[in-house]
Amino acid sequence: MKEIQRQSPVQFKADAQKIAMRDNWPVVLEYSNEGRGPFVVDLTHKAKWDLQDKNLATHKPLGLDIPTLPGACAFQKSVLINRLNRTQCAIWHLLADAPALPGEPGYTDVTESTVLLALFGPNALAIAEKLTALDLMDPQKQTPFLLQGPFSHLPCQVVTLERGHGFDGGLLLTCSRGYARSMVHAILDAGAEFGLRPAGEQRFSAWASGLSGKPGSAQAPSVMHLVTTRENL
Amino acid sequence: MNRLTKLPTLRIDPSENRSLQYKGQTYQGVAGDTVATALYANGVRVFARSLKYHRPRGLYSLDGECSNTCMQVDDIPNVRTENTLLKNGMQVKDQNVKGSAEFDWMGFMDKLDCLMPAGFYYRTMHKPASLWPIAMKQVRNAAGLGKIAPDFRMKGDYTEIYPRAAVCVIGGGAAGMTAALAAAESGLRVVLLDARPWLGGCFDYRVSAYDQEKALYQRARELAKAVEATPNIRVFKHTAVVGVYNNNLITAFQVGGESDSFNERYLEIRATSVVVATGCIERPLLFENNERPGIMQVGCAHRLARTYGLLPGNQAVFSIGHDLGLEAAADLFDLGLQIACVADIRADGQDPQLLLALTKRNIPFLRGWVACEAHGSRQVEKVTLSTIDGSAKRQFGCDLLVASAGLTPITGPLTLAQAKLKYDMHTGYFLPVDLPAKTHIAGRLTGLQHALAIEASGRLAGLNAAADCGFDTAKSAAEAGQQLNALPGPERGTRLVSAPVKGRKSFICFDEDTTLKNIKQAIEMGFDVPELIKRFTSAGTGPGQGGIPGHNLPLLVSEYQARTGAKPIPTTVRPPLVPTFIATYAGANHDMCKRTPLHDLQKKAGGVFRRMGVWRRARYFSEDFSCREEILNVRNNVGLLDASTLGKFRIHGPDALKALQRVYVSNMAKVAEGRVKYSAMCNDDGCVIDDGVVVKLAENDYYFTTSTGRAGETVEWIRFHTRYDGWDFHLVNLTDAMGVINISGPNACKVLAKVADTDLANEAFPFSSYREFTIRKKIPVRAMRLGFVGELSYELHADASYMPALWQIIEEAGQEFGIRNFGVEAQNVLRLEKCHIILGQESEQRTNLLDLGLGFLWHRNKPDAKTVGAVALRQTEKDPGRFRLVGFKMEDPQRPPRDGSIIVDQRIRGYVCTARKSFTLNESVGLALVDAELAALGTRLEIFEDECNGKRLDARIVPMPFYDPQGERMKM
Amino acid sequence: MALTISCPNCGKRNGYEFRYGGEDKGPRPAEEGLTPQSWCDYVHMNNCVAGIQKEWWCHKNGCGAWFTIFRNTLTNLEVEEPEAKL
Amino acid sequence: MFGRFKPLWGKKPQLKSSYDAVIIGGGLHGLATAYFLAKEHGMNNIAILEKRYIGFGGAGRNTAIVRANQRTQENVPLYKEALDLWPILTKELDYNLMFNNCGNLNLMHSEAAMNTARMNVCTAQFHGIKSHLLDAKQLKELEPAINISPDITYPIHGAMFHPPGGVVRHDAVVWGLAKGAARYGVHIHQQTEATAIHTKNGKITGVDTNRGRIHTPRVLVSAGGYSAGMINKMLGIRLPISVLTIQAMVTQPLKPVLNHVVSSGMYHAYANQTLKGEIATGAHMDPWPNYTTLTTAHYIKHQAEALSDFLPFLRGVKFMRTWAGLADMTPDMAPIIDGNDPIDGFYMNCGWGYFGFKSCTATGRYLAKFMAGGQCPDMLKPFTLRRYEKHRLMGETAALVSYSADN
Repeated sequence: MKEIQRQSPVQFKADAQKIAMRDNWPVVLEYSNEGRGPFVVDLTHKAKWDLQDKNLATHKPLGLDIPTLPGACAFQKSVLINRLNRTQCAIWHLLADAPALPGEPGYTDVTESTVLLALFGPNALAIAEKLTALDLMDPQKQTPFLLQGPFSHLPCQVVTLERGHGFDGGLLLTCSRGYARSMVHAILDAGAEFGLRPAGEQRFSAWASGLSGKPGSAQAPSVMHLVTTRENL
Repeated sequence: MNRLTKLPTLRIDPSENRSLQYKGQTYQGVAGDTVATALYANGVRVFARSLKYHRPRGLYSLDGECSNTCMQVDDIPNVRTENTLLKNGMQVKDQNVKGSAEFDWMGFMDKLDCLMPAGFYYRTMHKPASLWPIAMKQVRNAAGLGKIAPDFRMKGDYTEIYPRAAVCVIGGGAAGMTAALAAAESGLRVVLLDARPWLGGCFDYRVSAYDQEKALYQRARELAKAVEATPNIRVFKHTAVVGVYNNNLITAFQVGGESDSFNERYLEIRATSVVVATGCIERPLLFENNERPGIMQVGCAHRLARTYGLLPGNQAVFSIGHDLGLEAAADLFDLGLQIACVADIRADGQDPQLLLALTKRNIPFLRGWVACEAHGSRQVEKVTLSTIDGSAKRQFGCDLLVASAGLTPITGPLTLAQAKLKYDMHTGYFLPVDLPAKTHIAGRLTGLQHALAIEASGRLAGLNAAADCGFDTAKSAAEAGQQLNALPGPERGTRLVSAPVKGRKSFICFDEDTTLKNIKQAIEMGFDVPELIKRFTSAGTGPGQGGIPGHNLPLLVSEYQARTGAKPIPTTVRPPLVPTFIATYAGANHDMCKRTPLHDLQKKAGGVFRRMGVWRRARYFSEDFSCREEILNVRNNVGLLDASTLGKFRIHGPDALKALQRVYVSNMAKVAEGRVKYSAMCNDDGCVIDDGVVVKLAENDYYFTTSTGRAGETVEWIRFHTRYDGWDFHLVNLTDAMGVINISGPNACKVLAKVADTDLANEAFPFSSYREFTIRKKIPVRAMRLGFVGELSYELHADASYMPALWQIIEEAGQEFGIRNFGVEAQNVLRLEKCHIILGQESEQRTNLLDLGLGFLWHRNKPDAKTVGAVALRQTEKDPGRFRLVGFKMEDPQRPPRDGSIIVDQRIRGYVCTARKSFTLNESVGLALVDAELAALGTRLEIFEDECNGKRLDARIVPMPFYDPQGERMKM
Repeated sequence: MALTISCPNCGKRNGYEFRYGGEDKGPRPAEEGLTPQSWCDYVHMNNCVAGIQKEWWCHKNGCGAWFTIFRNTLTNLEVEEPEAKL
Repeated sequence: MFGRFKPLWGKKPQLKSSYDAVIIGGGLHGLATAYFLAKEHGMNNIAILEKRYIGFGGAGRNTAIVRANQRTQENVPLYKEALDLWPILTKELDYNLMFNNCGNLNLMHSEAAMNTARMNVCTAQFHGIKSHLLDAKQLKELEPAINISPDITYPIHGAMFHPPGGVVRHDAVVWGLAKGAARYGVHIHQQTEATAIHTKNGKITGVDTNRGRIHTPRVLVSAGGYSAGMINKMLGIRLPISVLTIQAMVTQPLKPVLNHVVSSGMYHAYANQTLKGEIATGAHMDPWPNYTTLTTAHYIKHQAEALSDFLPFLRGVKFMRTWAGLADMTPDMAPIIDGNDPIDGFYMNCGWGYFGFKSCTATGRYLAKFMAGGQCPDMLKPFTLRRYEKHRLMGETAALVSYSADN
């Protein structure tokens, strides 16, 4: 009988050139004819953890600090930590295999809850502008930063990882896994005019590893003001 | 027609041809032409016929403020050809005509105006009553301008973008461009929008001097160059603003050029600050036959020549009320137009330079005169001019009458932004008295006419807008303010609306054929506010969006009511400011729906899919929608159902149990590890909103499921009902993370035993228990023994990514036991036989837990939990006047009633929730909600089905469940 | 109108990202002593204020938080304080 | 033929210091109640107080759609009577209300929806009202513009067809009723705002207006979306109402192309062609209370997206104008019509949500009976306010009620 494999909800119509098997995930490392960008990469297989605790500050996942303000992100070593609210953060293992889920009850493995897509390269942010009113290019925020809101009508977590010249740059995006096909269709449709093509994990790693370790943004002045003035959450 | 091909102001490229088809002929235009200018170049003067009177209509303005040049282009109706760029091969047709625009058989309607005073249709055609249906048909056919086919499909690409801006400038004339440049000095993101395909506004076509070195058009091009060279200014040309909403949300649409990837695209811009620099349009002059082809506004005539290289006529008369009219007369004269006379409404106040220019050219000039009647049937041939008081008259032959009463600012964006407008006696404009927060105005809109003042006002507005975004521009703004104050201020405007006429054929609204006389009639009938007059006479409700009557109507009403001292009150402007294609508003319009991890496998297996909530699910697995084979296979062998859409959640944290006690009606403290607890959630009326199972994973750590429809709202629901409590618990939505396979039927255990790495014996894994194990040593699953369909049944929850593999493993293992898929409908029948309810099917808004017979789930002794719904349940417990859920059998076993049929005696006593022919029982059975007094066992029910022709179906209430009443099969 | 709502986590956003959760009516009353009238009053009845009211919102398409704001129902604008000038 | 142009609802009346009844709100329900009070009960010493001008509120901002295929037997007879009244009133008022009984098509997007609709259909047929289900093919034959392709967000499975329904010119109803009421002597006071309602010993005694005090033993508040706030403010009675904005829009005028009122619950949209040729469309509400009557960018786009799917020819048509009105929603989508409880002489008629237009004539007629005799007619009894504390919601919508208004 066939080997047991996992399957991503994203199936690009492109020729996979190189595939690696990782924890039963067939991971496409490279597609033929990926072009010069912009690129869209399926990262659904990347491990994602949800951490919720009233006292989030007492946690140091993998020894890393959790950013303190909602909307702030920290991309350190191979891990991106996004602060979601007062009691919750998301931990995405972007560049290396994840270790076992920590035993504390606050952690949940949510790898399979969402589809994770990277959209980057020339005009990547112009593609996003066709799909969301979220300000992914907010000049008052330092990359990486997180926005939780609608993207192509669906509630998403969107992280601007890089903002380059004009509309160049890149972002990560998650939405409910069941929407994967609709979301990918919408992104490819919006990106067609810019030559958007699917790319393999290698392309993502090459881009993202250049960004890891940069100082994370802690400045989100408008948000900070609100957090300190509101009692209800 | 010969083009003026050498003018430096042209926006056409005479060297590049474009052609269109009209009336079976090919007409040649050039690149940059609009459809209407191309037709005009070919001698077309009558473009359309009017709505009611079928009067001939021609080119009047060039910005689409009326329906005069609306035509059918490429099967699309009501296209404003005067500002639609010509593309090669366009198919153009005239509309609302019998015959053609030139020769319309319906032209006689123009003589019938006495039969059609204001609101005539409310007073006619209803007597006798039998007349109305016939008359209505005629009314329908007569109404409407363009024609569209019901199977029409729009071609091309329509898309959308959501640009962000610190400052959004509306209007790309000199003021707007200056404002954009000033705002951009701070490095802010600036967006500049202009409705025309180029920047430049009213400077663009004018050759008058800007300063000693340059003409106005040169200055406009200079500014445009500076704007386009500024990287933080984003320019959207050919982009009309359609909506302005509070907190500075601007919507607009952009028309794609020949090299754009889109035909049109919708823009939604959230800006911090807004500058409105939309300039002015002309205020139409009212006189008899004021809309005859050959009559046009000043800007139209001027731009036809300067922008499109078309001399608008041969012999002209001007009847104008502002200096732009004088300027145009002199310039058009120089370009070759003969001018019989220029009549100016104003008694004084003209720019002496311009008067001198007319004198130099020997153009006769009449001060305080106005056009009072145009003559000629299809085109103007002669004009009667009179003094303002009508005391003297003169006639002039002409083929062009340039007519304009004055200017009126384009305040649409401001009124949409909630600015209050007030009539300003000096300019004669409706001007904002209170600007909304972070909104600024600049340019001609404010009454300024002097070029330098226009620019200075733009700069000031731009700097103030930057200040809204947090930049300190106080110093430069003060300087700009001083500069502006030193320049000439707003100019005096004209107030005259109509020439001294009775107004039977003086049209205040071209689109709706509303005359001066109609307005007077409406006022006499008690409609004394402009807004009511608008409703009663339709003035301003046509495709021109009130562009023609917008200013004149309130002036006229106040003039007519002068004795009451009424001030002119502007009518309401509504979005979209410019008519906009539904295709454009719709944009990309992607269908966003959820698919389960097993979608493709089920599709391959012949699944017939239906949209259910946010999901697409396989409802059937054959074309036999009774699902006989699917059902019997579950009862006799084993079936496989994709139940991945179930809501799935983890709740953890010190107060997790408290939260569950709040929302679930049962005592959740009793959930034991390794067991599955079925319970329900109610709303505060006691109505059941959800049911599902809860599993305890550890202390204050639970896994629970919800129905498919509730999954999206569950987190929100639990947080809402605990929002005042400050409890410490956390929710994780795992709905999409886990797929669910339901394997049901007498052979279920045998199939699963082949692949599961655990002991499935009844003692090891009994009914209603929960286990975790692996499949084939690799796939971890959470398994529950449940019995929704009434058979031995396992529900396997596993990582979504493993679902296809898991499905195939089980399918393969089950082959020898006759395994096959079943869909949602088969499940529906199976559970019906078992009388297991589906919320929303066996319940509705009025159905509470007790009505459904689920009272056993309710734990009444936890008042401290303040369980949602408990109070209402207690209060309704003894109410006899409620519905009850009952099971029934049909007297005719072959004939189930259709779902939704009602149960009646003299009145309606309930309805059938679900009923089916049961292949298992060879009976027709169903569940119904009926008045409690009918709910006793054995009661006969009369069922009233649709199209029953008076024949009722008979049923009898029987014990539930119908199938396997002892529940042995689930537990075997 | 384009309502914006300030989410304590995400900042000012388009109102359509949120779900309105009703007038602020205070904590759930204790069950003891409730009459059908008093319970109905808590569950169903509204003040329908033409002016500023305190109300609940959920950032359903964003972070999912429930929170309260003050809003003027006559202008649809969020206001800082209940006493703010109209 | 038309004679002189005279004021339609008479010359401006003087505000008297005493009336037998005062009706607050010069909308459809207020005008209809006054008309029937005067015509059928001989009560013509009546004042209508209208803050703006008659028809300013919901009367001028509604779908103009009429139908009688409601869901429950408590509602159906009332709407049926209202539907039957249009031609009668046209004659009685000698004013063409332009009733176009083109029929209503309610699109169904699944088997389950067809079953839910069957309950409405059966209820209608049981009451002798024409209504039946169509499958997709029959639907397409009846209304060729509808897209029955399976490749849209909510593929169309069939429809509920209600032939006697249609569209009535709403402005004409306002003006016609005003004309009729004025003819019987009713005083219509425009630009007159009620500022307080006075009671003594549990009885109504009078109304304050910006033009002076009126003594009266009877007050009806039928001020549409403004009712609930007003009743709370003036009398301290809270109602289970949320006041939301509902938007509508029209396209440019077209020659006849759409022959029925077409609506879809899934798409939250209806569309019909007016006699002027415009396609009028709209449907759901902005789900937060407000009194702005402002339109939103979100909504017009949503509407375009929906129409693009089920009436795709409209993609080639342009939206021309959009506006908003108030809808006072109750949790069970049925109105509150009550009187003499808890204040003698105080009547209210509100909470109509988006059904206020279709029902106005019959409701006005029964309410007139109520106010003239003091006894609630059987037809109106189910609409009592007390149904909420008895947990007996009307079930006019099958959907489950939760905490907010948009569920």
